[in-house]
Amino acid sequence: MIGNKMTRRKFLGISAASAAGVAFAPALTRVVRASEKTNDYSILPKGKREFIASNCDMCVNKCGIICEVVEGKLHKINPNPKNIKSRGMLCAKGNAGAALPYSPDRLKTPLLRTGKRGEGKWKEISWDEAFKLVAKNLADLKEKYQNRSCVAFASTEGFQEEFYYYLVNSFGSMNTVRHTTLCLSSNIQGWSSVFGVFPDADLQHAEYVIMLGSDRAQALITPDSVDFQRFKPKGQKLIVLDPRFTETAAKADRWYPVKPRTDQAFVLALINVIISENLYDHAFVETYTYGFEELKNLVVEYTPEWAQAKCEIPADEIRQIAREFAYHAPRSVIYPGRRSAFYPNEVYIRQTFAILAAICGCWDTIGAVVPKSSVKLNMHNVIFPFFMLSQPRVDKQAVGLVKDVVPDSVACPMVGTGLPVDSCAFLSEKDGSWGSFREAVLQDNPYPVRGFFCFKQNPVQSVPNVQKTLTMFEKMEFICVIEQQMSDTAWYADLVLPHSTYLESWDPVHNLGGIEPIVEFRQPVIKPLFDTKTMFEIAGGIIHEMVKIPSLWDDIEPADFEAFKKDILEGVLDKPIVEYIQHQVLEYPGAFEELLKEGFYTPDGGKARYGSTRNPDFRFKTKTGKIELFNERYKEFGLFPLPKYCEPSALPGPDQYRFLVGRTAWNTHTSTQNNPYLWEIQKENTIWINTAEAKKLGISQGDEVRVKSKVSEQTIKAYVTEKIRPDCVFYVNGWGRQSPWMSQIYKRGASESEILEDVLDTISGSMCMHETFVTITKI
Amino acid sequence: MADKQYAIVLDTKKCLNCKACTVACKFENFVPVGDDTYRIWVTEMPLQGKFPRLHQEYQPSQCQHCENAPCEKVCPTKATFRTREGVVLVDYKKCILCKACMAACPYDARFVSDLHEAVEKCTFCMHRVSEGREPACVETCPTKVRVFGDMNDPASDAARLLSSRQHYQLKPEKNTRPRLFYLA
Amino acid sequence: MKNPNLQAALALKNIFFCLGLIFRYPDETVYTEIRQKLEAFDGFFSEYGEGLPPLPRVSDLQGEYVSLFVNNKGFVPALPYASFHMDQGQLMGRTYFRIRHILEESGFRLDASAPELEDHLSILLESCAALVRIIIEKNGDSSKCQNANAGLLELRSCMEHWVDDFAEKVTLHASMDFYRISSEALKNFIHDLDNIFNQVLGVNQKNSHITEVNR
Amino acid sequence: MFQSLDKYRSMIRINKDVPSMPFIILGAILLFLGFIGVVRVFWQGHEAVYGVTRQVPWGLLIATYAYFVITSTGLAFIGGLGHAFGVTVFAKMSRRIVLLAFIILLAGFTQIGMELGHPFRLLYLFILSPNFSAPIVWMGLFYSIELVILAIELYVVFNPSGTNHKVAAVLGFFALLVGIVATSNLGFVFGSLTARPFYHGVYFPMYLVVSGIAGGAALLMLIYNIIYKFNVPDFYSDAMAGLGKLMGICLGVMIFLLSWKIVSSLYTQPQDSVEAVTTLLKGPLSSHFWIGEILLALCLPVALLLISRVKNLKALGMAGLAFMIGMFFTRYDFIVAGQLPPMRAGLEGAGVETIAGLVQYSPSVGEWMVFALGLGLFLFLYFMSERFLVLDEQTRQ
Repeated sequence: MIGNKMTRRKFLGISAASAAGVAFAPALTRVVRASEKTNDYSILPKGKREFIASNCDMCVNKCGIICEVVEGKLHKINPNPKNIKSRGMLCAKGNAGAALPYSPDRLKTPLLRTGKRGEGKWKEISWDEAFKLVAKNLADLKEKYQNRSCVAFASTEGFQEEFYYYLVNSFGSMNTVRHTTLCLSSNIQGWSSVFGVFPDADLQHAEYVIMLGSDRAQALITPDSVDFQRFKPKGQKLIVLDPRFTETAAKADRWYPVKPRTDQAFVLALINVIISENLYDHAFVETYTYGFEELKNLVVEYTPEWAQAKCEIPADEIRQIAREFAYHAPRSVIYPGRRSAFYPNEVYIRQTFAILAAICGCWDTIGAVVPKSSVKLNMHNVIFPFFMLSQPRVDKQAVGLVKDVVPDSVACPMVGTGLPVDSCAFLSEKDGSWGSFREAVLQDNPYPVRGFFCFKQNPVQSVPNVQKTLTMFEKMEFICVIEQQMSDTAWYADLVLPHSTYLESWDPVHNLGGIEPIVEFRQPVIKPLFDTKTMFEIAGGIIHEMVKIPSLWDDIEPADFEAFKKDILEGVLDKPIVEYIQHQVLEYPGAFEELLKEGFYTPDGGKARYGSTRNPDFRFKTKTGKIELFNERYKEFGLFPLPKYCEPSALPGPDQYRFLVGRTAWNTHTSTQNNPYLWEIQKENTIWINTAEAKKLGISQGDEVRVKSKVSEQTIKAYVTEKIRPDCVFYVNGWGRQSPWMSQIYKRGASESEILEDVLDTISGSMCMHETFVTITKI
Repeated sequence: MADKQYAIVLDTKKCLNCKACTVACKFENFVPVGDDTYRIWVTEMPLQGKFPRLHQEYQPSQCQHCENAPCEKVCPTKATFRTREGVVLVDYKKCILCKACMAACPYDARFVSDLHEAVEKCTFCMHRVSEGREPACVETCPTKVRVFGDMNDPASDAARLLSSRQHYQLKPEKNTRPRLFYLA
Repeated sequence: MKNPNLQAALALKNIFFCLGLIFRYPDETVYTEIRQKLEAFDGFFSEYGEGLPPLPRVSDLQGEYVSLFVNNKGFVPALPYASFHMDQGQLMGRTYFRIRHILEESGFRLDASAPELEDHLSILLESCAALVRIIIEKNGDSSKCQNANAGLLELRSCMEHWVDDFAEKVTLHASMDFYRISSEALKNFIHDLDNIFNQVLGVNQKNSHITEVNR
Repeated sequence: MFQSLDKYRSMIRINKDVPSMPFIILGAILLFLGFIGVVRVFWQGHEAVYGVTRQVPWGLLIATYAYFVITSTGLAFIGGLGHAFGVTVFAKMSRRIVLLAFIILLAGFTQIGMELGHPFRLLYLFILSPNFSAPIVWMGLFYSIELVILAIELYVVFNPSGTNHKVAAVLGFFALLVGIVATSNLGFVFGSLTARPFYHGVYFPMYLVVSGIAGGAALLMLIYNIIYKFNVPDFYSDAMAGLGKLMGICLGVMIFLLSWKIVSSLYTQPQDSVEAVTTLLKGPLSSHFWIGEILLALCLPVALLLISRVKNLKALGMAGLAFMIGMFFTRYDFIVAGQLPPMRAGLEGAGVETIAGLVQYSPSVGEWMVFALGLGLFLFLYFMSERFLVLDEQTRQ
């Protein structure tokens, strides 16, 4: 190791002499005498142990947590036993969150790209420089394209997202894309088309539950994942339809490996039986619904025998399930779930679910499907200026733009002639549709988008067809990413801003709707380890720099500009965030103190709320104000107003398998795999292949196979199992990173976003996750 | 018999195989990341049946805190001992790492800890229990598969479950008399 | 030892500080300082390594620093945090608290404006410089600088544990010579510290009484 | 001064005619390798250097420990026969017997010392906090006593003023007794493991003792052939024949015991036990079992003893050599086979990796190095003694 020279060396040689005389600049000294300055060096007294209530951010569920902090170091995250949303549980991810702030790979300081994009050459800059840089780029882009919407803003939901929208609205771009079209847009759209809202299921009291394609045991959602096993009433029956034998299927009384894309046929047949056998809730249908006769006419042909031919579930059993469902109504649940679109007719599938619930009167009563209630919070009444140079969304007129990514089924009579031209494609304007947005940007139609902001979203990993996303990035003149870790998306950015973890920051209060509504919030449990900031501080910092650039404000009235400064800056962002939070709960005396103590707040002790819409005079948020079995608005837009069954336009070829997506309980999409405590549970993904098919292909357990879709091919180890239909294959998301991610994940398993094709659901604009067909070959 | 007698009753039918318990245990007890270093685990029992008639169970497990603990018998230095509450613990300072307990344990519940430089295993989170808190795995479980309690207290949930439900223990033929009870 | 060799002790202090600067993010000020003062350490670098590390342009050095030590795609090739190496790949492990304790015991702390952790390599080296300074000020009177002596020895043994791995990773991932040569020299220097402390400061295990804290 | 040296003349001498140098050199090389191994263990820790796992906590070092110490007690048994029970044919070998027994016991102690995570803790905890229900305590106690007895015996047989035969007889008796007790307790360390049916019961306490006696005889037959370059003088033929017969009887008993062990495991197929035996018969350990355990340790020695009618001393040496090699596999097999059937099936999530239902173990380089330490220590010390000490009291006097 060390040569001879080393061992016999005397340090007093001439070599040292010159070194002795050097005098370094005193200002560079960072290790200083403790007495020289005083500051709060230790955030907690020595040896002190504290339990601080807060809220988890490892996935979307926002479970209550109590953090055990010892001498300023987070030791353990415990569940909050009092939290009614999470029912006192904390999953593997939530527990593993305790490693998050101490991950050495986290972003530590603002980084500015100095090399080529994606080359990985960065320099550290100060937050001041970063804010100036952002403001300048925004101003330049606005000047150059004379259109504020030339900068797009992507984000994912989270407590700090509202401050991201302070930034978006202060700049005035209309182009925002949220996660929903990768997530649950179609589901919300489908249920809302009937009830006007997206409801929850009262699994604690339901006697009969049908779950289609929801793996509640692994894809954890609180409180459902808790309720469906822990609090399930005695005798409750659970029927699960899933092409895979999931952990949820293992809990089911009956599991049907339904043929993919035919769930709707199954539910239509249930409706057929219930109507033809006169099992529906006459009074409810009469009082609350609209369009029953049309529905009745539609489903005449959808007999159980017809459905059996489609979905491969015996007609007898369909009949039996229909009768049982009706028998237990209203304590019957067809589970709404929370999942992304699987098929192009996804909205209609969900509409069918909702109609089944509606005709049986399984609505807004104990044990049924119940609309979410919420706790009213005090809003900050800020009005953002109206900017003249804000053009409408780039994907507003999506017709024509998306023809490449929408399957032939748009030609199907139920959908009419094409995509809707109205924003009914989206949950709301601000959600957008990733698929059509990306197509529009790629085609510069109707105008160029040249700036891209990203707040904690990772489109490079999460949006199907990665190559298109990267091509879109190439068009961008400025990309800024606000993140905790160097995500694949951040890697392509020009400027990366490090966001504090949820354990280091104050977050505003959030109202979580549900049968038992609750408000959740976060407070810092540890001091930030590095020079990171929250979106609240980042928005404030950037907007302060923006107001210094006059050209950014030349398309609004000067008076509006003054009002803006007063309301937004002085009124909100310049104040401590704690004041913002206190303002939110102003109406509830003592609520803020309770939040600090418990990490959540409920005005009425978290009682379940039923029946708010069970009033003949109640106006549902539909066109007719009734529960619409026949959707008037769809009719208006040229869409089929009833859930007519349409044959799939694309089916797997003879050698092809349908690629399925799914989740595990120990990872959140693509974001947690490099957490060592989660990594050790699963070190790589494997592709599920049915035993009989594997035999045909000559594949045995653990063999390397090549998976090939239209857009990509991946290699992965085979998991030969009885737990999947012979015509499908599956692997879980989050592996197969191309880049040397953590050494553990690098090139382990295969990537989902790489293999998936981009196919859009025709109404909600969601990405369809089960429309990729692959071939499998043994290597 | 005034002493508490701790036990864990498991309703494995409720287990989601979500691994929350195993991660919670690692943080709570400073158990390092590693393939051999774990105190508790969740086994996916063999899949039964043929497609599409399938059945599968999940079995969380850990040190059984046997009343007749083989590990305690073979420990030459009394490093492994049972408390008055029936909890089998290891006094790390007394462990000579002869690993006889690892060979003797029919449940493969023990492992060598670099941190303690001793053989370690589940402690029923006695440091939490003494503060009136539940073991970490019990507390974090979404569906409350595990119920921790005092068998001597008829009012405890654990005792109630034991008296009202059929249950079994793992490897009864070894006559270890575990303090982990699985509901049938 | 009654009288530390003053000349050598000053040199030692400066070498520590210089290495601390080298493994610190090279913003303009730091870079300028390195550029101006590096020559004086020619002897040091030729004795412990391949000679003076060639200083690239500031922008290149900054890029290299970030990609080696701060952030890279997913993982950081050569993490400069002691805790990462000593405590299972996590920041702020036991080692971190131990190091903070050492600083506190010797009357030091990290300046509040430095957004870094106390166990960052550059801070460890700077801390060593600060401790050597204490010993110089106290003229090596071991009764007055026990904590500094003990702290130095402990920082040394801490760095010794992982400096090989660190230097290896730097060599593996470095795209230019500066950090490669510097980390090699650092490695050799750290391994020789036992000898140097004994010679120059008269500090060795025998005359130090490390105050154990409850870990 | 010369007088006092004179006193030791009966003991110290340079034996040029004994081929000791190659073994001393070999021993030194192995010691050096062993030393490297020891440094690695201290530097990197047991976990990093050894191949043992959670599922197979006992590996090569326990096997080599057993190999050495059981042979030692076998030697002590033979020595005891000579001293205490008047089986005088072995009396002429007593110096070598006692010396071999002592040195090989030391070699065994190096193995257990390196295997234990805290060997020094053991020293005081055995006194402060002994658990008398633990077989290891008794095993440790009796092997420690054995070492003391052998040390005293060593003094007695090398006493320059002549061996006190009465004392030697008493010591020999105790060495024999304690040796049997210690080895059967070693057997009971395994026999007490109800978790592992392959180990559980009286088989190993018995089998280890018998195979140990055979091992003692085999080692003596081998050593005598080596130091006389396979030309053992007639003076020893009666002793050698005695050893051969003793070994033959032991081999017979071993075959008898082993057969019933296998039959009883296969017949009703008690869980684990049959799996363990199957690893030997046709599993991962089958080559060890058939070549080492059956061919080298049992069949070949039996054949050589029968063919030579226990008269050809070279054949006895060869039988000894075959047995000592075979016995190494036997010891390894019994330690490993009993642990290969997992305590929990290798199902997903169980944290147990199995191949064909068995966990895996293979010794690491570090473990082999520590074995080299024990073997090197034995060769070095013993052949140094051969070179510099007078071991054939009867012939030379």
